[in-house]
Amino acid sequence: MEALSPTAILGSSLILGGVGLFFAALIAVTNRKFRVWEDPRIDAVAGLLPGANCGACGQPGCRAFAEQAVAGAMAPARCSVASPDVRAEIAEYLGVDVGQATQRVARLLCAGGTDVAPNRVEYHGLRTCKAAAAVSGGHKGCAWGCLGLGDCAVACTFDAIWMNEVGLPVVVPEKCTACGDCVRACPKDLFVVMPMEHKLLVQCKSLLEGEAAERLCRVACNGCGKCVVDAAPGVIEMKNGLAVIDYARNDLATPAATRRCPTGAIVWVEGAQPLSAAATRRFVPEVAA
Amino acid sequence: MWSRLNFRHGVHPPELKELTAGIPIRRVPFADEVVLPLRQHTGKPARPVVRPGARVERGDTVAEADGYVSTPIHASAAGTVRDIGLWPHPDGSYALAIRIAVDRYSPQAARPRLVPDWTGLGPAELIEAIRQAGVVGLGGAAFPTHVKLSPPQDVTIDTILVNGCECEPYLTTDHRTMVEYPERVQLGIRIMMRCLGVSRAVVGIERNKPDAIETIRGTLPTDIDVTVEPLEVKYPQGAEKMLIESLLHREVPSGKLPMHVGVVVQNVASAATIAEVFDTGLPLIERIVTVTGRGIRRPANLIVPVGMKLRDLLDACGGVTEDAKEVVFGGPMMGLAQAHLDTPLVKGITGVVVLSGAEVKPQVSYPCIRCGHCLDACPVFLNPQLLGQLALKERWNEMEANHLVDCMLCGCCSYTCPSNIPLSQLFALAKSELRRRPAPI
Amino acid sequence: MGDLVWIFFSSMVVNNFTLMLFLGLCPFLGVSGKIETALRMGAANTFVLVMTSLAVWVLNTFILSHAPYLRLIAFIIVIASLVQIVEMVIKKLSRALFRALGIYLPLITTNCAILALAIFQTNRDYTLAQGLVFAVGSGGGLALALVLMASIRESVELADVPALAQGTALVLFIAGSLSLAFMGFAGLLSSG
Amino acid sequence: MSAPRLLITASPHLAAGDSTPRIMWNVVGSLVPILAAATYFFGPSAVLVVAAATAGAVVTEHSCGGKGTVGDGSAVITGILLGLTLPAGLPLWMAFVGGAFGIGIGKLVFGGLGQNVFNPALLGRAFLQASFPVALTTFPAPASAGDWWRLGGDNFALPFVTARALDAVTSATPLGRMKFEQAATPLSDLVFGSTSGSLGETSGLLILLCGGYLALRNFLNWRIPASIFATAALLATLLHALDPARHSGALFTLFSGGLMLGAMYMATDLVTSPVTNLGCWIFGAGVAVLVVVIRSWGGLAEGVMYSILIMNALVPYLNRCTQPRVFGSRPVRRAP
Amino acid sequence: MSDGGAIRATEQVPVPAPQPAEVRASRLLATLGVGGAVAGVLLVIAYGVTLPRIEANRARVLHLAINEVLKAPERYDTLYVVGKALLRKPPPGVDPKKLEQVYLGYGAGGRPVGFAIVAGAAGFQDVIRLIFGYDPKTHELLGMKVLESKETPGLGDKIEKDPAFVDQFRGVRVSLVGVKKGKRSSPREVEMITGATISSKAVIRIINDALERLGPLVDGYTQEGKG
Amino acid sequence: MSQEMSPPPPHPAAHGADGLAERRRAVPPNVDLVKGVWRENPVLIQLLGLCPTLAVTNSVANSVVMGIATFFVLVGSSLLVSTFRRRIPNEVRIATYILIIATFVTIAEFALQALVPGIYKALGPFVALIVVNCIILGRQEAFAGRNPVGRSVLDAVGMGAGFMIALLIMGSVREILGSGTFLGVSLFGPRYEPWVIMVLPPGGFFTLAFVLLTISWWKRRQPALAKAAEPRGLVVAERAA
Ligand SMILES: Cc1cc2nc3c(=O)[nH]c(=O)nc-3n(C[C@H](O)[C@H](O)[C@H](O)COP(=O)(O)O)c2cc1C
Ligand SMILES: Cc1cc2nc3c(=O)[nH]c(=O)nc-3n(C[C@H](O)[C@H](O)[C@H](O)COP(=O)(O)O)c2cc1C
Ligand SMILES: Cc1cc2nc3c(=O)[nH]c(=O)nc-3n(C[C@H](O)[C@H](O)[C@H](O)COP(=O)(O)O)c2cc1C
Ligand SMILES: Cc1cc2nc3c(=O)[nH]c(=O)nc-3n(C[C@H](O)[C@H](O)[C@H](O)CO)c2cc1C
Ligand code: SF4
Ligand code: SF4
Ligand code: SF4
Ligand code: SF4
Ligand code: FES
Repeated sequence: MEALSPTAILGSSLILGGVGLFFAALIAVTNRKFRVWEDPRIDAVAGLLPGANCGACGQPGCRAFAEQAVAGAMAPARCSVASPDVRAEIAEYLGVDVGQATQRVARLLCAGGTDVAPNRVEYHGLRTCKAAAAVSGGHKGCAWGCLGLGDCAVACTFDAIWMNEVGLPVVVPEKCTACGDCVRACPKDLFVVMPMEHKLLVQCKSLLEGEAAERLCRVACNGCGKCVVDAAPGVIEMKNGLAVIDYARNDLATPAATRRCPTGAIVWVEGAQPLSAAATRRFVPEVAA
Repeated sequence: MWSRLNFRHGVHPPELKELTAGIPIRRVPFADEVVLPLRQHTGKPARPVVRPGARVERGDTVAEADGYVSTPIHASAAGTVRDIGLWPHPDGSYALAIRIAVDRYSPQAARPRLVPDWTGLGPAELIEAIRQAGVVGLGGAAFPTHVKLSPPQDVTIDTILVNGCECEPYLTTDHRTMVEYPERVQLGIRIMMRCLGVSRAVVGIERNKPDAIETIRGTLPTDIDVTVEPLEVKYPQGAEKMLIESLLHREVPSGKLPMHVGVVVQNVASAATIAEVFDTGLPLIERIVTVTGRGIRRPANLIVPVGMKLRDLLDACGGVTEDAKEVVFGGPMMGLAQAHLDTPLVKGITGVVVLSGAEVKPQVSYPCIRCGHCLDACPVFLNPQLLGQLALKERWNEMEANHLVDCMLCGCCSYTCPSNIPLSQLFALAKSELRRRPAPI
Repeated sequence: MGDLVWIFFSSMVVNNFTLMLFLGLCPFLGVSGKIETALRMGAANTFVLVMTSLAVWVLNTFILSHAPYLRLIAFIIVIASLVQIVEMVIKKLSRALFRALGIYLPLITTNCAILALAIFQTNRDYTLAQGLVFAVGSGGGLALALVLMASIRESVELADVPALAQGTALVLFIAGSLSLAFMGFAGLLSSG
Repeated sequence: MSAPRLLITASPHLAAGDSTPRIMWNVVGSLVPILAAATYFFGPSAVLVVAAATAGAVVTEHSCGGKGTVGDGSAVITGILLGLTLPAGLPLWMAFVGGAFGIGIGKLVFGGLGQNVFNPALLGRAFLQASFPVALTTFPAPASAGDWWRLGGDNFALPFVTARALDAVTSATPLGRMKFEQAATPLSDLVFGSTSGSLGETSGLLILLCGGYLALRNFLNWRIPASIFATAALLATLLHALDPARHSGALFTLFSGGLMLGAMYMATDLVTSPVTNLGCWIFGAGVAVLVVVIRSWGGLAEGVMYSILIMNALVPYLNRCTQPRVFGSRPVRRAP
Repeated sequence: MSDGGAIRATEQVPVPAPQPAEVRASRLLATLGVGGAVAGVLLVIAYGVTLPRIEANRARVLHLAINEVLKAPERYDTLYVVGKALLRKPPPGVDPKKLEQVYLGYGAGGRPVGFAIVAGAAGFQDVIRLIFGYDPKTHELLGMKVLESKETPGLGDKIEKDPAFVDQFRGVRVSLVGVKKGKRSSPREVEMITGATISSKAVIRIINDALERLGPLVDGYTQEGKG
Repeated sequence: MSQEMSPPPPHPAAHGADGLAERRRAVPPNVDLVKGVWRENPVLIQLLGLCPTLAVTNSVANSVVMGIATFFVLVGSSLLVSTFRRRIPNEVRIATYILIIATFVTIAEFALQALVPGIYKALGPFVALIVVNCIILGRQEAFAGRNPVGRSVLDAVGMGAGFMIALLIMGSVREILGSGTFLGVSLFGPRYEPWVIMVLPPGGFFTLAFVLLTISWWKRRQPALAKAAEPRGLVVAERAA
C-alpha cells in the first residue's frame, strides 16, 4: 500500500513534527514577552464564594472580595452570604482566621400596619411603593409611613423580607445579609441596616406631634418625650417631635426606655421586629381592650 | 410663505370647558382659616417672619424670600397667626405652613398701597416691586416672575409670548380673565415689555375661545407691537416649548430655556396679576381659580384668597356630588390628585377639577401592544413606548440615554395609550429615581 | 458569474450557516445579547472566514493534495495560527480596531463555522473566486443571523418572558422561528 | 371626612376612548365579512377551518396564558387570521395544531400579548407549511353553486393520519399558474375573489374595504399597507417591463395570493410591526421587496408569509434605528 | 456600615503564593514536536488501514449506480473527458481523479449499451447530484438515480424515492420537457411531482445541461466506432 | 498588592486551583462517572456542543453514530491528556490538546468512512467538526488536565454517555415525529402523516427548546415563594378580571 510506505510515514511525522516545533517556538517567544501571572487562589476563592455579587461586604463583587481575601485585606467572615462552613473552608484554604463580623440586619422604622394606620385614600396606578409615593405621597394616611406595596420585599434578593397581614415588610434576621437593597428600594426611607446589638428602636418616622400624629397612626411617636426621660441620659433625644436614638451610646440602652411609651413606638427588639397586627396590639392598650 | 401656527404631535382631549366658560368671575367669601405653605413657588421656600399669636392684616408679609429664586408670602386675610407647622401640601407631603385664623369681623380691607405706582418706574424698580409683591407664574409652574423678567446679560430677548392657550380640558381661568379683564392683560404686557426692554409681544390663544380672541384684539394698544394669534385647539398647545414652536417656529434646544431662543413666555393670568398688583397696590394674595368637573355641584370661576383650604372652596361651590371620586389641583391632564381636603390652594393652582367616578380612567392596564400611538402623541418626539418598557424593568439609566430629560410629563402618551399604561407616571418616577440615585460609578 | 451569485445567496440566506446548517451556534447563542457586539462579532467572523478561505485554497492547491490524511490537522492548525496572527497584526495596526474586533478573535478559533467552511470548500472543489464568494456569503449570513438575534434579544429583554422559557430555551425558540422564516428563501435563484 | 372616599391617580386623569380589547374586537368584527366571503366561495369548509384554528389559538391561550387574557381578543384574531391563510380542504386537526403552535410558541413563550416578535398567525402557518407541505399546498377549487355544501377535501381526516385527498377538485392557485405555467388569471377574478387559494385570499376588494375601515379608525398604521402596495406595484411594473413573460404586472401582483390580506391585516399587526412611522415605511417596503423577490426568483410561488416573518425579525432593529428626532435637538435657529 | 472594614491584627495575612518558575523553551519544543510526529505516524497508519475499505465502498456505490442506470451491463469502462474528447486512458502526468469521467457500459457480447454520466446542479435546497444512463444511438435515457440531495423529505425527496417519477427516466427521449402530472403526451415529456415542481425541474435541467455539454462527445465517441 | 513576607515554599495553595481540587478529594468514582449523564450533562445542562446536537439528530442512526464517534474521541483524548498531563507544559497545553483531539477525530473519520459510508455522508462535515466541539476541549481543560488517568477516563465516559443520551433524545423525538420511524423501522404504519418540520432545521431548534423547557420545568417544580402580598406592577387585565 502506497499510503503505508515508510516514506509516507516518515514524511507525515516530519511535517507534523515540524509544524509542532514551529508553533512551540512561536509560543515560547510570545510567552516570554507577555506573561501575566495571577494568583490562582483568587479563582479558587471566588469559586467558593456564593456569587451573589450583593456588595454586602463592601466590595464591588464576589471576585473583588476574593482578591481582597487573598491579599489579606478581608477576613472570610466578612461575606455575610456564605455559610459558616464555606467561610471556614476559605479560611483554611488561605491559612487565615475566619475573622469576625458583627451581624447586621435591616430594620424597618415604621410599625404602622393597616390595622393601626389606615389608608386615607384609594390609589390607582402602578402598584409599587415608588410609584404610589410619587402620586401625592401615596395612599397612606401617614405621609411618612410604609405604603405596603412591597418594593423592599421584591428588591431583597435573599428572600429575607415577607409582607405580613397588615401590609408591613418583616425582615427575617437569619436570612438578611445586610446588603442594603431594601434601604435603596424604599421610597419612604424606612429601612436602615444596623448591627443586631442595636436593640432599642423607634419604629416611626412621623414628624407630626401629639394628637395630629396619633390620629394618623396609633403606634406613631407623638413626641411626648417620656422615653428620653426614662433612658440613660444622652441615649435618646427629641428632634422635630421624633425620638432619635444615639447608637454611639448603645451600651447604655435598656428596655426601660420603652416602658412608658404611650403608643408603643419605641421597642426593645431581640431577633425579628414585632410588626404583626398581634404584636403591635400589645403596645396599644385601647386596641387590645 | 404659508405659515403653520402649530406644533407637531399632541392630542385632542375633549374640551369640557362649557361647564364654566360662560360663568362670570365672582369673589368667594372668606373661610375661618387660611393656610399659607412656605413653598408656593419653584425655588427655595420662604422664611417666616411672624410668630404664632401675631396679628396680621390683609397684604402683610408673613414670610420673606429666602434667596434670589424665592418669593415672599403675604397674608391673604386679616387675622391671627395660629401656628407655623407641618400641614398637608398640594404635592402630597407635609410641609411647613403658616396658619392664620381669619378675623370674622374684619372688613378685610386692603392696607394702604404696598406696591408702588408703576408709571414712573424703570425696569429695575418694576422688577423689584414685582418681587416684593410675591408674584409667581400663574400658568401652573409658579416660577418666580421676577427671575423670568431678569434674564442674564448674555441672552437677548426679542419677544414676549403671552400664553392664553389654556389647553387643559375643563379650565377657564385664563379664558375668563381675558374676557373680563382685557385691559389688565394689556397693562401687564406693557409692564413686562418695559421690564425686559422688548418691543414685541404676541398673545397666543386657542381658537376655541373666540370671545377672548375678540376681546383682546379689541383692546390692543396701538402704541406698542402686540398681536394676537389664534392657535389650533390641541393639547399641549400651552406648553411653552410648543407655544414657541407654533408662534415663532423656534425650537428650544434640549435642556435649554425659552430665553435661549430670545423668548419669555408668560401666562395671561400672570400678566393680569402684574397689572392688578400695581393697580390695587396689594401683593399677590388672591387669584382666579376655576372650580369645575362633573363631581362639583355648582361649577364656578372664583377669585380665591391664596391659602384657602380645599374643603372650604368645595363648600363654597355647593359641595361635591354623590359620585365625585377624585379632586385634582390643576387641569385633568397635568394636575395633581389630592389626598387631603385640608390642603390649601397655593398661588400656582389654576383650577380645581372634581372628577366623577364615571370619568376617572380605569384601573386596569393591558400590556403594551406597540401600537405607536404614544410616539405619535409625544410633542417632544420621544419614544414613550421604549421608555415605558424600560421603566417597568427599572432600567433608569437607559431611560436617561433615551432622552428622558426632555420629557415634560405632559401626559399625552398616557392619555392616548389604548393599553392604559401609566407612561407619564413611570417617567415622573424615573426622573425622581435618577435624581435620588445618581448613576452608579 | 451566475454561479458566483448563486453561491453568494445560497450561503448567505438559503443555506445560512447558523439557521439552516447549525454552524457557529456558540457565538450565536453566546454573543448575541447586544447589537454592537453582534455586529462586531459578525465582522470579525467574516474577516476570518475570508482569510481561512484563502489559506485553505493555498493549502489544498499546493500541499494537501498529497496527504489528505493531514487535512483536518492542517486546517485546524492553520485556522488557529491565522487567528493568532490576525490578532497580533490588528493589535499592532490599530488599537481601535483591536478593541472593536480583536477581542472576539479568540472566540472564533473554536467556532465550528470556520472549520466547516474549510471542509465545504475542499469537498466542493471551489476555485479561489468561488471560495472567496462563499466565505463572504457565509460570513454575511452569520452576521445577519447574529444581528437579527441580537436585536430581537434586546427587545425581548423588556418582555415578561415566563420564567420557564427564559434563557437558552427562548433563544432557541427565536432561532427556530428565524429558521422557519428563512425557509422562505428556499430555492432562491435555482428555479430556472 | 364627609366626602366620599377619594381616589388618587397619577396625571393625566383622563384617557382617550380606545382600549386594547376594543381595538382587538373591532379587528375581529372587520374580519367577519372576509370570513363570510370565504364561506361563499369555499362552502362550510371555510367556517370549519377557521373555527378549528381559532379553537387551537384560544384553547392554548386559555390554558397556558394568564387567566382572562382570552377576553382581550387577540388570540381570536390570531386564530381567525391563521384560518384565513389555510386552504379550505385542510384537515381540521392541522388547523388546530397551527393555532396552538402560533399562540404557544409565537406568543406565550415571549410573555403573551404585546411581547412577541413574530406574527403568531403566520408563525403558525409557517409551522404547518413546513410540517405538512403537501396538505398546505393542496387547494380545492372554489365551490360552484351546485356543490356548495360539499366539504372541500379532507377536513375530517383523523389526527396524525395522512389525508387521502378524497375526490376534491383541486386547482392551481393564480400564483402557481403564473410561476410554473406562465399563465395569467383574469384580474376581475382576483378582485372579486373567484379563484383558488387560501380562504382569505379570494376577494382583494373586500379585504381592502375592511382593512380600510381599520385604517380610518387608526387601529392600524396605514403607512404599512401603503408602503407595501407602492413598493410592490413599482417593482412589479419594472420587472414586467423588462420581461413580460416571466413577471406579472402590478395589479396582478397586488391582488394575487396573500398580498392583500397580508398587507392589510398581518403586516399591520401592531405588536410585530415597527412603532415608528419611518420604521413602518421601511418595513412595508421590505415586505414588498421580499415578496417580489421570492415570487420571481424563489422556489415558492408565494412569499407573503415568509416576507412578513423575515421583516418581523428586523423590527427590533428598525425600531432602534428609526428613533424619532427629539424636539430640541435641531441646531438653534434664531429668527431675525 | 463601616465597622470591621480592615482585617484585625490578630488575623493572619495569607501567605502569597509563589509564582511558578518559567518553563524552558526546549520543553515546549519537545512536547509539540514529539506530539506532532507521533500524531503524523498515527494518522498515516489509520489512513493506510482504512483506505482500501473506503475506496472499495466508493467503487461499490458507483458500481451499483451504474448498474442501475445502465440496466445491469456486463462490464463498464471508465472514459476521461479531456478537452473535447473522451479518452480511454488519462493523458500521462494528469491525475485521473481530477478529470471528469463517464462510464461506457457493455451488454451481453460486449455490445455497448450506453453511457452513464454523473452531473449536478442546484435544486430546491442545495445541490442535487445524480447519475443517468444514456443511449446515444436511440437518444433515449436508460435510467436515472439521485446520488446526493438535500431536498425536503416528503416533497422534494420524491425525486429519488418516488418510483413513479424515477421510472419515467427509462426510455424517455432527450431533450426532456417537464409537464404537469397527468399531462404527458409525447416521448420527450416527464411528469413532474406535484408539490415539488422545482426539484423535478432541477433534475430535468441537470440532465439536459449535461447532455448539451457531453452529448456531442458521447455521440462522437460512438460514431468513431470505438464503442 | 500582597506584602512580601517570609516565603515558605511548600504552601498547600502553591498548586493553585489544582490544590483546591485535590483538597476536596472525597469524590467516589461513581460520581465522576454519573455526573456527566445527568447532573452535569454537557448538552442539556451545560449547553455545550450544540452544533452537532442540532445538526445530526434528524435520525436516530445519525445520532448514535455521531455519539459513538464523539465518545471515542473524548475518551481517547482524556486518556492521553491525563496520562501526559504532568509532562505537558502549561504554555503549549491547548496546542497539544488540539493536536491530540484532531488526531483522534481524523482516525474516527476514516473509520466511519470505511464502516458506515452512508451515515458518514449524512453527517456531513460534523464528524470533522468534533475537533472544535467544546465538550471535548472543555473536558481536557477542566478535568483530564488536572486529574489522574482513572478519574479522567471515568469522567470522559460519563460525559460521552451524557452527550450520547442527549443526541438520542433529540434523534428519537425528531425521527419519530418527523418520519414516523425509529432507526428506520416504521412505527405507525404507512398512513402516518409525518411532521416534516421535525427533520428540517427549525425542527431541530424547536425540539431542543422543548427539551430545555421540560428540564427547567422539572427543576422548578418546588413551590415558588410568594413575595409581595399585593399585586404589583401594572394591574393587568387578568388580575382585575
Ligand atoms: C404640558 C404643558 C401644558 C401647559 N399648558 C399651559 C396652558 O395651557 N396655559 C398656560 O398658561 N401655561 C401652560 N403651561 C405652562 C407653560 O409652559 C409656561 O410655564 C407658562 O405659560 C409660563 O407662564 P407663567 O410663568 O406666567 O405661568 C403648560 C406647561 C406644560 C408642560
Ligand atoms: C396572508 C397570506 C400569506 C401567505 N403567505 C404565503 C407564503 O409566504 N408562502 C406560501 O407558500 N404561501 C403563502 N400563502 C398561501 C399562498 O397564497 C398559497 O400557498 C400559494 O398561493 C400557493 O403556492 P404553492 O405554489 O406553494 O402551492 C399565504 C396566504 C395568505 C392569505
Ligand atoms: C416546507 C417546504 C418544503 C418544500 N420543499 C420542496 C422541495 O423539496 N422541492 C420542491 O420542488 N419544492 C418544494 N417546496 C416548494 C413548494 O411546494 C412549491 O410550491 C412547489 O414546488 C410548486 O409545485 P406545484 O406547482 O406542483 O405545487 C417546498 C415548500 C415548502 C413550504
Ligand atoms: C390591526 C391588527 C392586526 C393584527 N394582525 C394579527 C396577525 O396578523 N396575526 C396575529 O396573530 N395577530 C394579529 N393581531 C392581534 C394581536 O396583535 C396579536 O395576537 C399579537 O401579535 C399578540 O401579541 C392583530 C391586531 C390588530 C389590531
Ligand atoms: S434587601 Fe434588606 S432585608 Fe434583604 S438582605 Fe438586603 S438588607 Fe437584608
Ligand atoms: S418599607 Fe418602603 S418599600 Fe417596603 S413596603 Fe413599606 S414603603 Fe414599600
Ligand atoms: S409625558 Fe413625556 S413622553 Fe409622554 S408625551 Fe409628554 S413629553 Fe412625551
Ligand atoms: S400607546 Fe401604549 S400600547 Fe401603544 S405603543 Fe405606546 S405604550 Fe404601547
Ligand atoms: S460554534 Fe459550533 S460547536 Fe461551537
